[in-house]
Amino acid sequence: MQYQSQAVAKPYFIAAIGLFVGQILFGLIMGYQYVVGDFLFPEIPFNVARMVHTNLLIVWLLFGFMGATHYLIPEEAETELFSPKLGLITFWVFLVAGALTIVGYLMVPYATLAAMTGNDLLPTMGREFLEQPLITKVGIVIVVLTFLFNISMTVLKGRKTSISLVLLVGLWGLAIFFLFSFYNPSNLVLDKYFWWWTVHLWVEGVWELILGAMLAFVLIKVTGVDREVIEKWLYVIIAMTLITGIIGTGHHYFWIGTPEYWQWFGSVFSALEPIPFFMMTVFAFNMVNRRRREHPNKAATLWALGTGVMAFLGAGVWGFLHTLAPVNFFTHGTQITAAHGHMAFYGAYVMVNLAMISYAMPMMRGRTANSAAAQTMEMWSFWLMTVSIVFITLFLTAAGILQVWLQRMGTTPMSFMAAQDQIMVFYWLREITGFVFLLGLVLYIWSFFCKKGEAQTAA
Amino acid sequence: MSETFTKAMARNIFYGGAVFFFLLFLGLTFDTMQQLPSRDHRENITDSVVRGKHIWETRNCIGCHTLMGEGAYFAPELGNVYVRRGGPFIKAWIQSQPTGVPGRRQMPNFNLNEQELDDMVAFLKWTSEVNTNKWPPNIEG
Amino acid sequence: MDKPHKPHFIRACTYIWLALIILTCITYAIGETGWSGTAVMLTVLGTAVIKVEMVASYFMGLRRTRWLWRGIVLGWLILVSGLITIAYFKSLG
Amino acid sequence: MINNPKVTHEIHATPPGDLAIWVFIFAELLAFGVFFVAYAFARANNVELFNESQQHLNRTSGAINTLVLITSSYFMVRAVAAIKQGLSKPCALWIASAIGLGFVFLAIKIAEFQATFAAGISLSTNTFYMFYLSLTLFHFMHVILGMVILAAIMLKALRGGYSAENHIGVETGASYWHMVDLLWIILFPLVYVIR
Repeated sequence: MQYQSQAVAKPYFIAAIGLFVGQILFGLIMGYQYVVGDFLFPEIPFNVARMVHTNLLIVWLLFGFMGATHYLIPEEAETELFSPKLGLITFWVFLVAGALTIVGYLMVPYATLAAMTGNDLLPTMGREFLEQPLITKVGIVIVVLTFLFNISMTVLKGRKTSISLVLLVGLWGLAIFFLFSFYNPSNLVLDKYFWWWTVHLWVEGVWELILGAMLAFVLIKVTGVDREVIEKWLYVIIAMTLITGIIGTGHHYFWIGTPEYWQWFGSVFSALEPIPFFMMTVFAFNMVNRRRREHPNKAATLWALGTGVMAFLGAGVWGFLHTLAPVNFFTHGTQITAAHGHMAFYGAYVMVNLAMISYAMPMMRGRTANSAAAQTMEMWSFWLMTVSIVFITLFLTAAGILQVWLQRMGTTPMSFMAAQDQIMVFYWLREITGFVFLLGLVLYIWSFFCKKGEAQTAA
Repeated sequence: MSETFTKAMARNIFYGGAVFFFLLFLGLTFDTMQQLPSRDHRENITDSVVRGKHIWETRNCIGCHTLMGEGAYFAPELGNVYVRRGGPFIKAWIQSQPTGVPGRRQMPNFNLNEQELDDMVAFLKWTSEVNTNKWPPNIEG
Repeated sequence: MDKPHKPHFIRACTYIWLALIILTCITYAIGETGWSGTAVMLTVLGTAVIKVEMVASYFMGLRRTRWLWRGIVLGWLILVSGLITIAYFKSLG
Repeated sequence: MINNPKVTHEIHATPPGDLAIWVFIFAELLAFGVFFVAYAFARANNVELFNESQQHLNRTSGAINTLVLITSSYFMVRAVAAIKQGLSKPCALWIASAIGLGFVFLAIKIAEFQATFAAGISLSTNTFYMFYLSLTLFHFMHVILGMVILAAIMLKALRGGYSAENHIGVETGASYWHMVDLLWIILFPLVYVIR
């Protein structure tokens, strides 16, 4: 670790993994509620469990991004953080706000939580992924702004590399598009239209910039390929991301009341969205093959390569599966969407965070890489988690296809619940695979505490 | 690749492409905003519909149901439930929850009064009348 | 070093330019007649394909590069015009 | 050694201009290609509507615009030829004339759009007009972006920023401008002529 202030990233990473475990636990609860409907009812109804699951996902990914930024910006800008203290304050405020929100979801009925937190003042609650109370949303804005101030000042006073610039554009974009979550008109169509400006332009827009910057950083460190080549590829990839992703928002505007031309624009441009992910995979493998050094941290390399592949599979291929309007007409709002969601989030954003953590954590503990034994354990956790996500996605895709066949097609379609009963077997298989994923995650955490073998401190 | 592929050009294409397609996106958004009034019948948004949407949000219905296909996939699509079941059925169903049948998916009882139930039905009625390009494929939603 | 010689491609491109003008006028004329049918469509589409190939090879200078680059544009051109032709036959059916 | 007047036909490894622009060109060709094919198959589903609506298009202005763009494209070829001989001023002049014709194209196009919108036609009138307006507006914006690029290159050329040895910028701008022309060469017959 070249700069002391990079240590600020450590609590972020630890909190990120902690929340990740919480997310998976609630995922397992929900998975079981799919097969045994009244599990934990009425203490934790499904909608509360889901809120916790999705909000923990987004918050832990944000913690991961902020941790990664605190780690790589000082190294990129070749200067200490503007204010490490501010970095830690931001961490604690964000953690407390997040924890309180989750506790609020679990302890108090949602309607009471809304009344308590001034939702009548400015109603922003009750929308998917944006269920946070108003005070939490305001808290997030404050946290993100102080974080951006701290990071931007660091970059301003230090070396400006393409990676830090791209990361800053991604983070500032993230902050700006989050502001749309405060816009909640009483016209549902307008509400949904701009809701996608937060959700889609995050995960298929600025988050891909953050993903690109983080992956480029890890690849430079792990492969030693010179910065010029990697940053060239980075710019081309994120150019393609925004070229296809911005108008690609159209694939959410097929059936929510917006005019029909969106079916053409949305289909055409979102059909091109897998291209940047394909380029990212070719880029990752290309860099690793042309590596100039044998970095002892094999696990981080595996995570970086895996990110490219799984992001292309999950976001690219599984996205393309149901992005064309004529197909989406039948698969919209079915388990196919859930299948894409799981693999895309895991492949693109979970894995790049884990790659960053598995690269940076040993550095912050004074060694270049963990011991061979620890790395083997980490690689086991990589395969366990990745393969189980692939199976979860396959099971949900099968469930989705059957659901479409039973409920959406033909002259005598089944009712929703009747169709759900027919696909129960896939939900059982998904739930079992979920436990395998949890095993992989526990193994990942354990690998950081594995004492066997001596840590490598090669230069 | 050698000097024939410069980072500066790639960066220009990134900024140029992003601005270009965001402008195009704003243009399409502008046109959509012009077309929407005739498609979503916003003139039918009464106070009751507004209150209904507020109830829909503060009970986090989106946590189990989908609305126009977006939301959670645990419970039926409600974008066209007014057409599928009709107002009275919806009110009776909400009041009669949870069913308590062991092993079945349960919906909490939100203890909505008569006014709130009418508002919810008004909101679901308005939602079912939005022109969603003939989605969902059939009445089952 | 003496003044570098006049690039050889100027004269070629001038002829190409004239050819493009003429082909455009032909397409316009066909359009004005209002004819329709497969033969007319193939002529018009064929003209467009030739024009695009001329622009790509001469104006864009792909003639003076490796076959790969010219192949990409030509491949794209054939694919798009082929699909348009298929769609046209489908519309007749 | 004075090389012979008929220069040997040496093959470059990469197309003229910066390779990054070619990635962008291929992406645009793909996007437009998918739109052209989508137009063709949409037409196959409702031939009468497309043929009938196509009558209302101003084919003359479309044809003139094709000639304008082809000539403007030719000017850029001359601009590249000029800079290859190190003639910065003539190169800038050629680029300026190319931009001039670009404005002519925009003017004709705006007149055509005004007539269309005045007739109450919009993106949602019918499928044909949706495609016609989407394709032409999408191409229209590419012409504007192309002119911005050409303007930047012209200014640099005027300042003598390019030379016989180093003029990759001019070739980059020229390649993009040729693509814009190339797309219109397909768009015109497909939308205005084929019935």
